[in-house]
Amino acid sequence: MSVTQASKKQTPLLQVKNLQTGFKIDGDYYNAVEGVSFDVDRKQIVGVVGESGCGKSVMSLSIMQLLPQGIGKIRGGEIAFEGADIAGLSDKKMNQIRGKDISMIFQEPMTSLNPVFTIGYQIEEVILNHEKLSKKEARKRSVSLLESVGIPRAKQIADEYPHQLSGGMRQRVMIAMAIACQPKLLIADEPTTALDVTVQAQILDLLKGVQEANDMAIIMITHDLGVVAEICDEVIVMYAGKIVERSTVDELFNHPKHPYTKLLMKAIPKMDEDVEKLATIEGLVPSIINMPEIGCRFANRCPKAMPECLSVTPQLGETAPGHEAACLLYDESWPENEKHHKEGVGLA
Amino acid sequence: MTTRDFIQDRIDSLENRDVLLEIQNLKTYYPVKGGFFKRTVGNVKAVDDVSFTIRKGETLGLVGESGCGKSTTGRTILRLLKPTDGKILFEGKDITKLSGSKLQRARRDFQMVFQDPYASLNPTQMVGDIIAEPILNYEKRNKKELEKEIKALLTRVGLPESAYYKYAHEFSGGQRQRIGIARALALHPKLIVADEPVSALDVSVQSQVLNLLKELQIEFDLTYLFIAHDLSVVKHMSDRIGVMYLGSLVEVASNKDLYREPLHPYTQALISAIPEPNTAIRKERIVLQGDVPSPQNPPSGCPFHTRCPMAMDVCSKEKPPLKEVRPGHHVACVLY
Amino acid sequence: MASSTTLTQQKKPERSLSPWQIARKKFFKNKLAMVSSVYILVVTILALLAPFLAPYLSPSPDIVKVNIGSMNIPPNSEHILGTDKSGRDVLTRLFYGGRISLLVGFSATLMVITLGTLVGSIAGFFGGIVDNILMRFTDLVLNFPFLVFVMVLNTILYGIVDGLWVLIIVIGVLSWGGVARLVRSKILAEKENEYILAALSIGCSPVKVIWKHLLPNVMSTIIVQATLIFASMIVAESALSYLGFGVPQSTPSWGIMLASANEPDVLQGKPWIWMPPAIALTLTILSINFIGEGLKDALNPKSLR
Amino acid sequence: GGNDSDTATEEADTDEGTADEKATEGEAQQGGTMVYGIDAPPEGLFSSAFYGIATDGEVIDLFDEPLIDYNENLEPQPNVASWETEDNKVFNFTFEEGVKWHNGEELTVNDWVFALETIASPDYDGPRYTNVQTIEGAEAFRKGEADSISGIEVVSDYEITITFDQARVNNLTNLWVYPLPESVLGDVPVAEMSASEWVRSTPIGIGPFKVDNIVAGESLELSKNEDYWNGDVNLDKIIVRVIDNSSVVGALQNGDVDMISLQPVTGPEVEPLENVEIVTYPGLSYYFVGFKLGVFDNETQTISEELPKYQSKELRQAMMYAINRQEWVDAFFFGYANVINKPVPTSHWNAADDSELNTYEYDPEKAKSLLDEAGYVDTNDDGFREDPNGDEFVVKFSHYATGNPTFESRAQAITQYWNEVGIQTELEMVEVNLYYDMIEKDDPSIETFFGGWSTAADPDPSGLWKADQLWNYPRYNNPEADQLLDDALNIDIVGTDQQARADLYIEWQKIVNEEVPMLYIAELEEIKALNKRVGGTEYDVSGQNNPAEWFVTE
Amino acid sequence: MLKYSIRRLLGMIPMLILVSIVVFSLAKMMPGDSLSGEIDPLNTNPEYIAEMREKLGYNDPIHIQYFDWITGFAQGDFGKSTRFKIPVKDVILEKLPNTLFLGLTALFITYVLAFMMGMYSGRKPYTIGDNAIAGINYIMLAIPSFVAAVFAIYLFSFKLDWFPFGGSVDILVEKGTMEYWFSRLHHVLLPALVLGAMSTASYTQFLRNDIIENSRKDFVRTARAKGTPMKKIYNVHILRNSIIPLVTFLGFDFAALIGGAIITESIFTYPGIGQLFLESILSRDYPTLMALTMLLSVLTLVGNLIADILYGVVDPRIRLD
Ligand SMILES: Nc1ncnc2c1ncn2[C@@H]1O[C@H](COP(=O)(O)OP(=O)(O)OP(=O)(O)O)[C@@H](O)[C@H]1O
Ligand SMILES: Nc1ncnc2c1ncn2[C@@H]1O[C@H](COP(=O)(O)OP(=O)(O)OP(=O)(O)O)[C@@H](O)[C@H]1O
Ligand SMILES: [Mg+2]
Ligand SMILES: [Mg+2]
Repeated sequence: MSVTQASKKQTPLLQVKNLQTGFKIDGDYYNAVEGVSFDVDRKQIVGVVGESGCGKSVMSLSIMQLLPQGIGKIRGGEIAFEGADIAGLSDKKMNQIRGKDISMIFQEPMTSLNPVFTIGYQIEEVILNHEKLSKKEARKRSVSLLESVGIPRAKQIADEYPHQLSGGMRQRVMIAMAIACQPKLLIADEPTTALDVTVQAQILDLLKGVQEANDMAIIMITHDLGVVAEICDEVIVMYAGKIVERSTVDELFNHPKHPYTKLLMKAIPKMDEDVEKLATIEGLVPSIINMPEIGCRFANRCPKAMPECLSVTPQLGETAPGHEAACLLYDESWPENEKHHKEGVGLA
Repeated sequence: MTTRDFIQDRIDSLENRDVLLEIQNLKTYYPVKGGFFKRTVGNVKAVDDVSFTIRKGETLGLVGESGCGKSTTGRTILRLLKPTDGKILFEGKDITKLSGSKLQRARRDFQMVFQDPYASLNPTQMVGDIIAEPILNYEKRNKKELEKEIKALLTRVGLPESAYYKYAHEFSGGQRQRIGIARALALHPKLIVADEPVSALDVSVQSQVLNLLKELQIEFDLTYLFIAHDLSVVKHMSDRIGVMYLGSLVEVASNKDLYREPLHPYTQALISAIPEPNTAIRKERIVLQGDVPSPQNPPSGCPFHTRCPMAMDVCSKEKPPLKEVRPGHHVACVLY
Repeated sequence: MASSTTLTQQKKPERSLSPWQIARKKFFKNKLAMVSSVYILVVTILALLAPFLAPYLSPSPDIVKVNIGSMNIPPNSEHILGTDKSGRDVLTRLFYGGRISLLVGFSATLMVITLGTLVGSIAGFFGGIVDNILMRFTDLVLNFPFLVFVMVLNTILYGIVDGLWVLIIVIGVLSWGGVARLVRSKILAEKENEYILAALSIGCSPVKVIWKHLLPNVMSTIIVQATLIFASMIVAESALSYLGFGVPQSTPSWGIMLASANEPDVLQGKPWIWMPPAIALTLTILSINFIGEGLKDALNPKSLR
Repeated sequence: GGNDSDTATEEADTDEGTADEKATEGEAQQGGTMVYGIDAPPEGLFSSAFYGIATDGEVIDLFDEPLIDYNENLEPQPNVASWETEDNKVFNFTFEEGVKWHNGEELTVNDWVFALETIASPDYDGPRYTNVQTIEGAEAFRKGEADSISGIEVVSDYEITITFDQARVNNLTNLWVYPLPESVLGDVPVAEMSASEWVRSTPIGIGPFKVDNIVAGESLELSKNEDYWNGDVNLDKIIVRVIDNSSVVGALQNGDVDMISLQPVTGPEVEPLENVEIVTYPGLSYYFVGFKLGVFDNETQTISEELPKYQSKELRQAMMYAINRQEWVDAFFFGYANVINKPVPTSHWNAADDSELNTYEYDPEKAKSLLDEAGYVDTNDDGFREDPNGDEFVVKFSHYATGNPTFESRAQAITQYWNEVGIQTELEMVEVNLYYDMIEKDDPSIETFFGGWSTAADPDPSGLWKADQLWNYPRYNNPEADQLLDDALNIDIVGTDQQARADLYIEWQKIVNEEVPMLYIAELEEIKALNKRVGGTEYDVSGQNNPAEWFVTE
Repeated sequence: MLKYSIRRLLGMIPMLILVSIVVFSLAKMMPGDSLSGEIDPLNTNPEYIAEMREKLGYNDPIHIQYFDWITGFAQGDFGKSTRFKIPVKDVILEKLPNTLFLGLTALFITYVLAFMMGMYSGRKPYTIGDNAIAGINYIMLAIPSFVAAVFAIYLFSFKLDWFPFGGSVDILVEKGTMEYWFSRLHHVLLPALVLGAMSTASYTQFLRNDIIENSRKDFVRTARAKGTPMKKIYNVHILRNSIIPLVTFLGFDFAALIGGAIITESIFTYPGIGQLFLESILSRDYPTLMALTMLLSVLTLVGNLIADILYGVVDPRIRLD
């Protein structure tokens, strides 16, 4: 008994292994997420950062199996939730998990709510989807949920329509909906990008609050490193469908390893320091139809790129305890590794 | 010379330069139409009594939350909108009342860079034509020469010459923004209003555009009104910063002063709300309550008093004027 | 840096395509639309060449002349599609009929589109009072029940203006309202785009803004609408002719030819008289609709962004 | 058939059973329902005093009947009423007794008086005043100068004397002979009568069937009048329903309709149907091509101006010879019309026999030589003749246009005939409502025009031919001819002798046949399609027999 | 909402006055009058016609005629039909129920068919079923309604004998009975199908495209993330959004159907407003013609109003006040 309990404790809440997700374009599948593996522990907040188009959303939609039907498909890998593989579940089975065990909120609070149903109805729906409750009880619960996410006049608001609310309020409604069934994992896909900073601060506060109150884990997708620093425990940096670096927050911000991470950090102006010139990353994230087959996907934009970067695909490897990076520079099996360590990687 | 010194230098030198643009008590209201006969039933007070000056070669940053009237201010200055009240003086000339061809002629001197790199370029025009159009609106030019000039300009903003023959849809957001910048530069204007030029861009691309704008400023001796909602970007770009809230300017100060010592409670909240990409400094945040009120019926008195943690009774009664409380540091708050 | 640029360089076509060229390419790929276009093209050419082809088509190439001796002949080797109740060759009339039907459709569409675009773009761009007046006027026109007014107007103008043009003018004058509304709403939406502000800020005059910036961008909508209107104008012509309010009887439009189905003997007893125009008409409408769909797909602005 | 002297009609009848034959076949059966088709929606004015269109008239004929009828020679016959007169001015009428309205009230002469006074009333809004006008005192009554019509004298419930303002040969045939039920309408103001319930939804009459039910604009249900005064009624029911032209053939074939009038064009389609029989009988209308010879002044009621273009008789005759009327009639009327040479329907007793007239057989050569003689020769070798002065000569031919496409082609055919003899002709199709207005107002754009007239039981053509008549559209002005027409009506000249009258009309016909102020084209036959199960029908120029005699076999 | 409706109704008045002026002028400009066709030596004479012209006021000054007409009109007196000799109102009221019945049946058929086909196609786009439906729709759109009508009669009435070929009801059935209504339905079905075919096709395509578009919306993703089954998402979330534009067509359809009935009714000899209209033109029955034209204009305006009100009802984003 105690053994099983112990082992259960050790199973991460979510285990993604070698996830591959592709899109059908002109008849062929192209992978937007290529071999992504990571774990999320209970009550952990994992941040996912990266430029636009690097596969953050696709990865999260894969977990929820909400990829556009007929176009997007999980083409390989495992997704284990509480130890059970959910990657191959039917839509019907998935419906029992979505909204109950795993829920999700999205970037655009404006369009993510159905404009023709009341707020109350939309929250009730998730409750009624998973619990045998009367409509009345569901409504009562919705109102208290609305109150818990800090919406004033909750009773009234429940009868109003999304367009009558501001962006911040709508995002609160989304959160209320997401936590309605006390899920164990919340995936938040850029929940604050569309909001103003002061409202963003409110929402981040709220998310932290509900995370603690509900003992949830959160996958926080964002491209704002500030947000990551603010609330995450762990960070995943993605580039072109792959994880290039993974570490705890403190470690990442203090000792970034991958050139991509470093450049990202230096590209944003900071409040507390003045720089005349910001770091830039030339070029663009390659589109999924012309991803390099082998080699480092960042190589053609990397200021530190070596000729080998084009021919050798770097693997995610531990560079420090709890810190992994996928770069030849940190690959111990790579012979020239030494030299670069000495030179140091970074920008002049 | 370190960057810091350089900036200080610049600020000092700017003090002595001529005023390029002066805004006095500018008001821009959007009428709200209603009823069957489309009568005006109210006003959105998008810009409500705003005054500031910009000196030649200077960058004035404008920050504020969405809907606070930043774009409206920028557009009114360029006279793309008709001000409801107030004065706009450009190089001492009053351009508030200009219209028709006079206005068209005056527009030569001020140009705009827009927020949405997708919507701000006409998809049916060739890039070359997009950039040539402002010039051809004012001058008759030899075709060959013009093409050369434009290609030079394209190179300057970091685009290949071949871009001349392409269409906007073939470019990424950052590249489009460069095209927009080239268009604004084509007439060698004195003032450029940049309305959130980077907020639609990814961080990596954002830094490219910011760098470019900075380079161009020095090269062409440009004056910027730089609008953004991201305080750190504004701070990076500007010599002085104006903070707007609900149509009003609540604080104007030099970039350094504003960050070091924000005076207005709103500015303080704004700065504290910005998440820093640095785990070392976990600061105490001031989380404001509630939302920005609607500009259609703004609160009486200080527009911020409904959310202000330090609000007092007077705040709801009188709208505090913008006062210079420190040298070069203006704030509109009864606390000072 | 140099190496990185070479790395970024991707294979791209040398000559870049304008949005119109892209649309054309997409359109050419649409099989249904292409087949339809070919059909319309063939019909148009045959219609245009009708006077030259007529002598080869039948022994009675004159479309006006009544041939009492050879009335109501079923299709045979001389008259491939037979003759009608006036002894006129059906095939010849079919070609000539296409001429009139297409001419009416085309001219009326041109008129509708021109008027509608003019009113719509002025109203949309200037807004305010101009918009208000123009749109009230448009409402007025839209409030006239179409068929009703066409009949009444056509009766009034009968004999005053040359027959064919009466119909064109009448249906043109009565149908532009919808286009005006559509163009106006499109212009209003398009006006919100920052490139219009940009055009104003670089010193373009309002006329230039409408002409060079707004219209090209609403053009795709207008073109698609034009195909739909073209189809509906052809239908309107035939329906009115069928009811006796269309083009003059001596003008062999498809509608006029179809009108003979009105007669008890023709409908059941002489299908060769009314079937060909019915089929030609239906196929034409079908083709135009397919072309419209094709254009809609090809011109979809989303594909550009 | 039923007509004695008409060769053309018999020709047309050869392949079909004639009406006379039809009447003798089969035994009359009692009971059954017949469906009677009408080709246009009735307007719903189911009263002979008020109706406007022929379909309403057809329906009325099923449930009402006149006091006086006509035989196959269009001579008046006593029906409900018989008459006596000495001088053609004063008439004594005697009614049958026991004739009942459908509401059970008995018909008396008062109902007739009521009808006459209604029509003579200034408030009357129907078109029938001409039929009452000639009664002495009608004019005064209409002007409100008298409370009653002085010429009407009720003798008893069944006897009445009517005095006309003057003796005329056709006083009786012109007289209004339909009573109105005073019992029903007595309280209805004249002005409201045409809109009243009685006219529109519950009409009654004295005929063999009564109206049970009306679905406005589409159908009626009539049932046997058990109290019919004039013998037994065979059918139980008649359903009247609208059958659109385009559906006629299908409806006949499916047996959805038992009896319906056909247009000539439908005839050939119906002929092959096995369950349907076609019956034709002479009609009373004719088609012509008129020339505008002058201009009428409506103020003075005279022809005020003579138009020169078509004054040449040779030209007009040539244009007549040029037309192959037989071919034309066959092509556009499918054998259901006959070529005519005079403006009087052949079935009329006063019609001239073709042997007495120039028949203008198709003869293009004759036409050409006539034209040559008259000076219309091609002087500039353009293939068309110029007028005697050597000027361009273009005939403008107008025809009315409706939705019917055959109009254009039949008009076109006529222009072609003329073109063939070298007369350049232009065709103009004019919208039908505009057309008669333009003709009536002598619009200069109308030169030669296609037209058709129907005639009444009385064959007097004065209203359409005399120089002082608005409806003399050609503006034909021949005092000699006018005099003949006057004489034919003059009781002092012709007395009551029909033959004397006929002789004058024949004289007149010879003149207009020679002068051709209009080109006489064709007279139409009436065509009825009958399901073979229908029996007891009989048709002649005066119309159908009494519906009481109709029957259906199962 | 009530206030809004009243305000809109009042706002219609100036438009109606304008329309009435246009209608009146047009009627006056039409060649001929109701008496032009009455030239008939059998029964009448020129004097009578001149007299009637005077009596009917055809010789009054134009503005007086207009004034008389419009004041009468405003009071519900549309004049007397020159053809039927009864008040126009009665003529119209006699035919209107038929047309309404036809129109409503057509509308019903249209919406039922469009919903069935559109929802199927929208849920399963690019499948065989969808393509088949699209094919049918394209053909329905392309065949002119009069050709379809003529065909329908030929096939369904004469060849198959499924439907009667004309009229609105069997005269022999007793009014008010079940049989009577059944007969009316039987008579109206074929013309209604033909009348509704065009809109059925376009609504089906519209609904299909709207469903496809809506199914790509963010809120659908949200609903899926909540664990809502696909079926419910289509039938509730998407449909509710797609209904909005469709329902507002209802208002416009109303006037359009009556306009379209002109052709259908005359081919099916269905005695309604459309047929009445056509015959009024042919017989120059101006009082009826003008009243009908005005009626259709009013219907168009009311249709627009209904459309707007419906919009407000079905779309919570629109507030009417
Ligand atoms: N429906 C789709 N069809 C085809 N390709 C797609 C589709 N959705 C996403 N992709 C591709 O997958 C890649 C990853 O997209 P994804 O949306 O996950 O990026 P992201 O990191 O979330 O970016 P953002 O920050 O803009 O949200 C992109 O290259 C994108 O073009
Ligand atoms: N054309 C318009 N008509 C009516 N109101 C408008 C119009 N444009 C803007 N507004 C309103 O004016 C206010 C100020 O708008 P403005 O666009 O200037 O804000 P902003 O600070 O630029 O916001 P953002 O950061 O979203 O661009 C807002 O409340 C907005 O809703
Ligand atoms: Mg994303
Ligand atoms: Mg803005």
